[in-house]
Amino acid sequence: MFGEFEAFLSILTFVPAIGALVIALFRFTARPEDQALIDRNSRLVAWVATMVTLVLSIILVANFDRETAGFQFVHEIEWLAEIGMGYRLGVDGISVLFVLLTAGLMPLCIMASGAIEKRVADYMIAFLLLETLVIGVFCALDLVVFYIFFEGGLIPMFIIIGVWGGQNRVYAAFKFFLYTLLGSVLMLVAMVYMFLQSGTTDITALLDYEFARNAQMWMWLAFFASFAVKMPMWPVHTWLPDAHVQAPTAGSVILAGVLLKLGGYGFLRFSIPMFPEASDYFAPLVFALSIIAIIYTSLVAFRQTDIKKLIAYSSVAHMGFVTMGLFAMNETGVQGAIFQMISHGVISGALFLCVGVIYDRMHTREIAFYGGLVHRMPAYAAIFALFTMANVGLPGTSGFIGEIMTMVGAFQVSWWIATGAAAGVILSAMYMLTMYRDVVFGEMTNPKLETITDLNRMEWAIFIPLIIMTLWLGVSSTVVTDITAASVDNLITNYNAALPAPAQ
Amino acid sequence: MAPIIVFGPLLASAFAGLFGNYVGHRAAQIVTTGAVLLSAILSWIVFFDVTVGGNTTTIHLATWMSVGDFDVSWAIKLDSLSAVMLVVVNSVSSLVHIYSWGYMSHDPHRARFFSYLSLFTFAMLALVTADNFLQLFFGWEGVGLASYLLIGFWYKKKSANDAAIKAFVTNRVGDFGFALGIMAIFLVFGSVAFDDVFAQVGDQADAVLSFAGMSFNAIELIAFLLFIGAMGKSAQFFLHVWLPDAMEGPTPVSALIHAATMVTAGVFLVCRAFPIYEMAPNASAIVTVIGAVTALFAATVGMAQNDIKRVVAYSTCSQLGYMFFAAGLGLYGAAMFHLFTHAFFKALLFLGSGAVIHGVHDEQDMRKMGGLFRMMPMTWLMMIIGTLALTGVGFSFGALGLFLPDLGFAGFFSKDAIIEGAFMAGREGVLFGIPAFWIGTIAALLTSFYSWRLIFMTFHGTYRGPKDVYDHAHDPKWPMALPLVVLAVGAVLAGGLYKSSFIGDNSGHFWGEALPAAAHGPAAAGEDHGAADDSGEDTHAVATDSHAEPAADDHAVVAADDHAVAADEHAAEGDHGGGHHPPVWVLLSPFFATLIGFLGAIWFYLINEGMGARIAARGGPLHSFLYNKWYVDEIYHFVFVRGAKGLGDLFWKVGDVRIIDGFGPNGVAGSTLAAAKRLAKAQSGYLYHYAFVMLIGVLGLLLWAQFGAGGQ
Amino acid sequence: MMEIGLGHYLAVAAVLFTIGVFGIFVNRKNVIILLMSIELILLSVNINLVAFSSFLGDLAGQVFALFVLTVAAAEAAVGLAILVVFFRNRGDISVEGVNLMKG
Amino acid sequence: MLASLAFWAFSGVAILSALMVVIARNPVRSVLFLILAFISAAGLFVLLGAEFLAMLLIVVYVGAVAVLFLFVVMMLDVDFAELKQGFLSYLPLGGLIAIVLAIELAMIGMSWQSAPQAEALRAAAMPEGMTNVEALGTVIYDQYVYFFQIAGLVLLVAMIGAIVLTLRHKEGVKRQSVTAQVGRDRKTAVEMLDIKPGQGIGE
Amino acid sequence: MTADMLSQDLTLLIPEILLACGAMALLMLGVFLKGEGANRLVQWLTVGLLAVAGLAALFAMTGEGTAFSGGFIFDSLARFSKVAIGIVAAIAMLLAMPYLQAEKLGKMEYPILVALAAAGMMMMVSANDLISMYMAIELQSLALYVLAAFNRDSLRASEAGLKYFVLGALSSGLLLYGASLVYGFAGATGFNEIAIAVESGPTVGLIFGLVFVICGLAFKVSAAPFHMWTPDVYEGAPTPVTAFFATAPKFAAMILLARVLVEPFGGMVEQWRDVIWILAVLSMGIGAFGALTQTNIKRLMAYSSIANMGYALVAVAAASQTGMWALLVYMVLYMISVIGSFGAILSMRTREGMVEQISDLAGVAQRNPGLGWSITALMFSIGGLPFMVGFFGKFFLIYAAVESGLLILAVLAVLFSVVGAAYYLRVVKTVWFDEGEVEFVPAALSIYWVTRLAGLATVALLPVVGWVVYRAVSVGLTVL
Repeated sequence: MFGEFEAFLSILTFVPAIGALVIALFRFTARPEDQALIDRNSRLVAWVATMVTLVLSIILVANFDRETAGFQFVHEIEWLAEIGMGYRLGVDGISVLFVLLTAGLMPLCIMASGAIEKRVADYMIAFLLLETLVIGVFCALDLVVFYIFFEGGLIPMFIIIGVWGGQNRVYAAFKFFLYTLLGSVLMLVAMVYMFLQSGTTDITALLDYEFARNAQMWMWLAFFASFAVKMPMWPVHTWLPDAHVQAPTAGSVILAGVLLKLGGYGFLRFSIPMFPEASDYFAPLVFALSIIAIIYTSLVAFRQTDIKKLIAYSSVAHMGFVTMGLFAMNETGVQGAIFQMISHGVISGALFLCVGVIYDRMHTREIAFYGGLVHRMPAYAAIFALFTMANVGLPGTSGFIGEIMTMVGAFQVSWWIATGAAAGVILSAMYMLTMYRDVVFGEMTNPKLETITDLNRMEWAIFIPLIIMTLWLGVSSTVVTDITAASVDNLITNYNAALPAPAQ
Repeated sequence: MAPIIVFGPLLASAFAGLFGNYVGHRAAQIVTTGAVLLSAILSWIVFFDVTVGGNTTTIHLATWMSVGDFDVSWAIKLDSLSAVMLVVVNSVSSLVHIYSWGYMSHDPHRARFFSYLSLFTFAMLALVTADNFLQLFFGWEGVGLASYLLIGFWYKKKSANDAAIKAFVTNRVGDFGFALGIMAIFLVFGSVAFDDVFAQVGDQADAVLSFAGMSFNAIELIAFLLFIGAMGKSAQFFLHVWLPDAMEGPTPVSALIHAATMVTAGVFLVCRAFPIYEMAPNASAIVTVIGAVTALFAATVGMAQNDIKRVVAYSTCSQLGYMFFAAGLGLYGAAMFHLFTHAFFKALLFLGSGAVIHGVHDEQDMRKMGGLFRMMPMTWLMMIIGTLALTGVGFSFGALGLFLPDLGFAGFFSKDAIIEGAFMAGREGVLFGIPAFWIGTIAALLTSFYSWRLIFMTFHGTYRGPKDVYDHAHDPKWPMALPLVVLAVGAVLAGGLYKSSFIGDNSGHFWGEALPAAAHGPAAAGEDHGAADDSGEDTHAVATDSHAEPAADDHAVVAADDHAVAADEHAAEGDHGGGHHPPVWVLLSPFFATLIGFLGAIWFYLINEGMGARIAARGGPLHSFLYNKWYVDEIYHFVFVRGAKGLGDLFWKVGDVRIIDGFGPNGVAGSTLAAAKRLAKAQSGYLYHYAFVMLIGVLGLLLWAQFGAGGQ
Repeated sequence: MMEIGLGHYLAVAAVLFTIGVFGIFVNRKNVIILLMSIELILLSVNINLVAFSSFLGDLAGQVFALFVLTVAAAEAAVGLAILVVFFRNRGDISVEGVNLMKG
Repeated sequence: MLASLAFWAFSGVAILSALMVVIARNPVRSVLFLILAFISAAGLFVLLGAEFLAMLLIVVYVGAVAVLFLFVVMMLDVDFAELKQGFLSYLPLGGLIAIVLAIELAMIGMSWQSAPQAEALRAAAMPEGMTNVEALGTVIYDQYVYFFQIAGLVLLVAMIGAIVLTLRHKEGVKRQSVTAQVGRDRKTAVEMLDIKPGQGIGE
Repeated sequence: MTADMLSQDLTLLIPEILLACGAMALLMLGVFLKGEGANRLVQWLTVGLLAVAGLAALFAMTGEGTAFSGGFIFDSLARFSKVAIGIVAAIAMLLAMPYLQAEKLGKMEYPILVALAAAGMMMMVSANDLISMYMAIELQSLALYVLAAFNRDSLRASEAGLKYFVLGALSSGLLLYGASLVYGFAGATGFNEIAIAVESGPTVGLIFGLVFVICGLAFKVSAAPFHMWTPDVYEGAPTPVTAFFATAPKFAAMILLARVLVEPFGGMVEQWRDVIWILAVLSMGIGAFGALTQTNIKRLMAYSSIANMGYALVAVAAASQTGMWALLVYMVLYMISVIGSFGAILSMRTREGMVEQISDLAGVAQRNPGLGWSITALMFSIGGLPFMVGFFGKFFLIYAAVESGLLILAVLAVLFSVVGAAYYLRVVKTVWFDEGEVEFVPAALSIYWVTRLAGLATVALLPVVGWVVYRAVSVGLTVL
């Protein structure tokens, strides 16, 4: 029903931006004494805008044709056609769920931002812009459009971390921005090169274009520089803990839930289909880095004293599964990686929200500060436990599916890799449970905690959808994999076709 | 019906967990207990339907994962194996639920407790009814979760939390192997469904997986990896460390999870995957060895423990060892049989211990008990029954050539079947069969010793704890007593009643497709020849042993050793004899082993009461070694926990902070800033400097243009 | 005495140019001499132009030199005006002191 | 022969005096040496057949620019001796650069060859039978009138610039106002006062 | 030269003539109508004059071609540039007016000098002869020297003027020396003729001459190592003058440099590409690194402009048609961002007067959201970050560089842009993250709107960039 309506995707993408514009209008025109009113209204507008986006993206997914591997809902506007560029949006099975994920997390983020009291309007504007940019990344079907959205997202995130972040926010914001920017600029050069080689920036056309093997190598590396930082992969992960720790709760949620997925999505959209030979060549490198990431960061996570930092490191480890699955280059691996990204988006988002709950009350994230929370906050403890277990990858939660599928996929390539990854699973239990024990269990020894209150209604409302998603995806993974199947299948078929036949 | 069995407890658990605080404890208890009871009743029906009626079915519920060939269902598979497990799980679980009404009656978080219990039941049911490895894994980890939650139920206690984490993480280590095994299965067979996999095992017998330059037989590898999982869950040596600590949980939990059901999941797994193990002699040998070592190890350690529950826990560990070496030797029926009987008597022992603990105000240290049988005779009786069943008291008249039915407690049938089966298997050339037999016999001796030690230290002799506690010691009320009685009945009868079904004549029909025909072969062969039982003999033994001479602890061990040597010679003779039936001495050796252990215990703990304490106080190396559980915990702590912490710190503080950040972002930023400062200094503000730079620039460019690349 | 060719004139101009440059280096304190050095550079340019013009038989060089002279005069006027302003503000014209702004 | 002698003389003087410009201790001397250098250069111009430019150099440079320099040097009462200190510190580097530069440039000069098409490319070939002044006149006002106009603008800017920077309307300085003088009439020039006796003119 | 020819030539010069004659007329007006009101009138009229001149270049029905024996060329490149120069100069003048009034600098000479400098710039972009090139540069430079020192009672301004002048004169000397060598070795001063001479093979003299010329022009665009004046002059000169410096003259000089390199010396690409390469890398590097430690926002802008000129030189080094339009797009987008940024800097006025420390911007986003957002957008745009138009500038020039095979240069450019981003981020950080006390007085309307519109343009122009590019492409087509 919406298939014929071309601009649907563009509208979906820009609804949040329009919301931002609305907020901006009364932000800039209101009198200072109306501050409270502005704050309230911006929250409302932001929530409405994100909800509209969510509804639209649900419609999008509902109308998505699962049988088709190609791009759907394509919206194309001529723009700089002389030099091969155009404004093109579209989704396929690989990207459509990320749109939904983004749209789904955003309203929760807005709701979880009750503790933000200063400059609410700016905050909401930044978040809405971020949503537009991130959705844009997933929808972009043109290199330049992709890059614009991809890098553009840094700006609102920079501001979010820097303005509403913690003590060391400036360092973290800079590190986040420059680190990722440095990774991305090389990709820009590679994109230009691709454009010059193929004469187009149309992603659909580029997917069919065959680059020379040698060029593939360089371009792959350039793209890798960008996506590896974004993922983040070891050893370029160190921005993430800082950024996470300093970002406000909702910022962490988006960062972990959505922004990290850009890297994996980039691999799927560019590196693998466009540079198959290079991907094949460099796959061992990716595997090695993935395994190092899984084990190394898990061990590092084990030693953290800051809850958010711990979860951040755990994110790095979980992203290791994603890269591992992606470069296994079989259906189980790739679909598992996509699933893992979606699931990690939900789970890590939820975990950061869990941290946010106590941070909002106590304004510290030190594990040592807490202990015995379960006495005062049983519901919170239960929910936190659920997501802890999901993060650990307990079967029945969505965390498990991604891990097992990526490992099964990787096992088919080499079982060193799967063994390493599986070892990470042990470690994840170790650090998550230790942290959970120290925060939630035990005697409540800190007198400051005595007045801490359990979840309020808003927090319930935030967590319930996440709980449902975690469990639902955990027992019925086909909800996701059915949508991705056709596109992934196509991707792998093309990939294998592009590789030279093994010399035998 | 089957879905009700499986999902009833889940719904009850969810109800109790989510609404327990609103509807009250009683409602939560009623709902959960009711659901599990219902499950139990239904599972007995299913049990008969399947084992007698032969109606094995697989109910496909939904698709869990479906990616390419990787297709995993939610299903309920009902065959004899799962039916047996259903019965065991649901029966014990419902009894434990009932018991908990009494045991947990003062706990403010009863609803949560019952929710966990039911959740556990659900996970266990999902495990046993799985029709594929992944669902099995789901249940596997699910029971791990429930175990974690229940061990850490008293979350205020740090030790409980630590034990919970230890249990979960150690299990994860096993799961690591299990998961890899599943992956390997998928790689080799292209499916994880039992039927598909087992159908292909024969075809893939020669499949090879290469790994790090070495090639392994795929089936062997898979079998080995799966066994790692089983080791974790069933607390086999190397991965046993969590089980004793798990006693931090409430006692009903120990009974349910850490004795009767969850820990046996490993055995179940090996039996379930028997087609694989059949094709994997080397992996099976490993199973045997690990099982035997565990049986011996746990038994030795059990002798030196003072915590009543820990003793039972080590006993569990040891009995699991029996099951494993049975399974490793191909005696799947015997393993399952022992699993079945063990569930009853070990749950009985645990619940009995719980009753004791409950009766003496949560005191668990046996050194502070003694002479309790006067105050709690019913408990004493139950414990005695449990102990008799555990030590395998009974007599095989067949061994003496008498045509009388064997008489004995449940453990007698199953354990003796294992020991004899081991001997027979060894004689038929199965790897490690004979050593397993000897270890099994020695472990039986030790089992007898520590079991009676427990009884004596707890119920006999003089009371060593605070007076007022003793005065208030009492037998449990009905919600706790009832399960004890039921289990005691099971502990007495389960062996005799089901022997023929599990390992005897009827086993072929009983198991159907679920276990191989051979599984009930070797043990059955010996039994058929009319091995008879005499419970009277046994009671007599108890009576006589109680008057045995006191002896030093080491003497007991030496004695046992001597005995082993002697028995060895006998074995040699037996070998010469050859034949399809175990020699008489083989049939009798468990009996004598048990007897010796019993006498030893009497000597040390009844006749020379306090001797054990003196030995412990002297702290000799052997005692320390046993008391400290072979120092395995310490080694693990040093290697793994400290190692992980050390590595974590190294990676974090050196790797991340100093190297990656130091040379990466911070280093670059630092050197960039330094460069910027130097540059700023060059911008001196002096006009002539500027002119200077310009002219040098001109000159440089000129030279470049003339001699550099531009000037060619 | 050899024949005087274009090269000689150019060499003279080059030397003058160099002296101008040299003057800038060595007179780091006195702005006026800096300006004079620049005048020397312009002079060398003019010699170049005129010499080329003469040897090419083309008037353009001379025209160029003419305009250079004109502009140089204008430049000198502006430059000295700025110098005077600077002197008024500061009280001396030591180049060494001219570093209020740096970094 | 005479021409080459003159060349050596003029160029020698020019170079030496140029050198003196930069190394003289007293800026007044520098200016004077500058003038000498200009005059020598004018001589070279004459040798090259550019009489008009030679005259112009003397008139404009010596007559105007150099005098301006002199004027400023005199006007700005600066302790020049002090300014010369530290003269030598940059000598080695400066000298090195200067020598390298001189060699480079001289080499180029020596390498000159008329471009092959230079003949054809000449924008304003030397007209035959015309004096240098005449010839320049014809091109400047015809072919190069555009440049000439720009030169006018440059001078205008210089004028405006010099004025805006240096002209000061000092308070208390009486200035002539032609319009005011011319526009005087009785009304503005004469005021009738009715003086009360014994009070005088006062506010 | 017949009258016919003259009138034909003159029609090509309409913008310049308008400016020159207009400036002189306004000069008269200013001289004869004294007083503050007259100054303001002259200022407004100059704004109009500049705009009209720019528009005249766009709309005047003149054909394209050369005039005055090839000394002047009016082609699409020149047309495009003149429009840009006229409009930017007008905006710069608009920005200057409130400042001049507040600082009591409102002399009528200021607008006149701006107008004459603009005339010089227009001549620069139309120069087609070494002589006209030199004269145009000098016309522009002399006016700018004076403007730099315009606040003659300020020590800083006069120091800035002095530095600018001395170094400028030196650079003129270098340029001239190069021009004389080119003249001698090519045999002509006209660009067309030089091109013919270059065709027949580069001689050492030509190469040297060209290097000198490049050095002279590099000074004007403040490319390293001829950049040293920039920070000091930017800081010392009155802020509106700096705003002017940073935009139109840079643009004109860059176009002139590109024209000189591409047209007369197009045959010597191999020789000069390396030189430009070095200049570009040095500029990008010094601009990026130099700015990091700055605390004065005008100095920061100076380094930023050094870096940005380095990027522009990347496009020049590409030496292709793509490079030309990349250059044009880049410069136009750069000017939009910079003029807006200077609008923001001019908004930094407290009751005590102008402030120009970056730290004075602390917390602006909170107190003055419009200004805060504008600065954010402008800074990111200058930094070339996506979603701001500045990105397109960078994108196209990288495109041009890669197309010409200058991969290393492209990679260096993007790497330096990351360093550069760090200091733009610092400004944004101050604006957003820091808490500040400095209260600005409300900005004058012109400054307010220039800042806001430029800020908006950096974002909103994104879709319009297509049009700019088409325009630039058509220009580039005729250049080669």
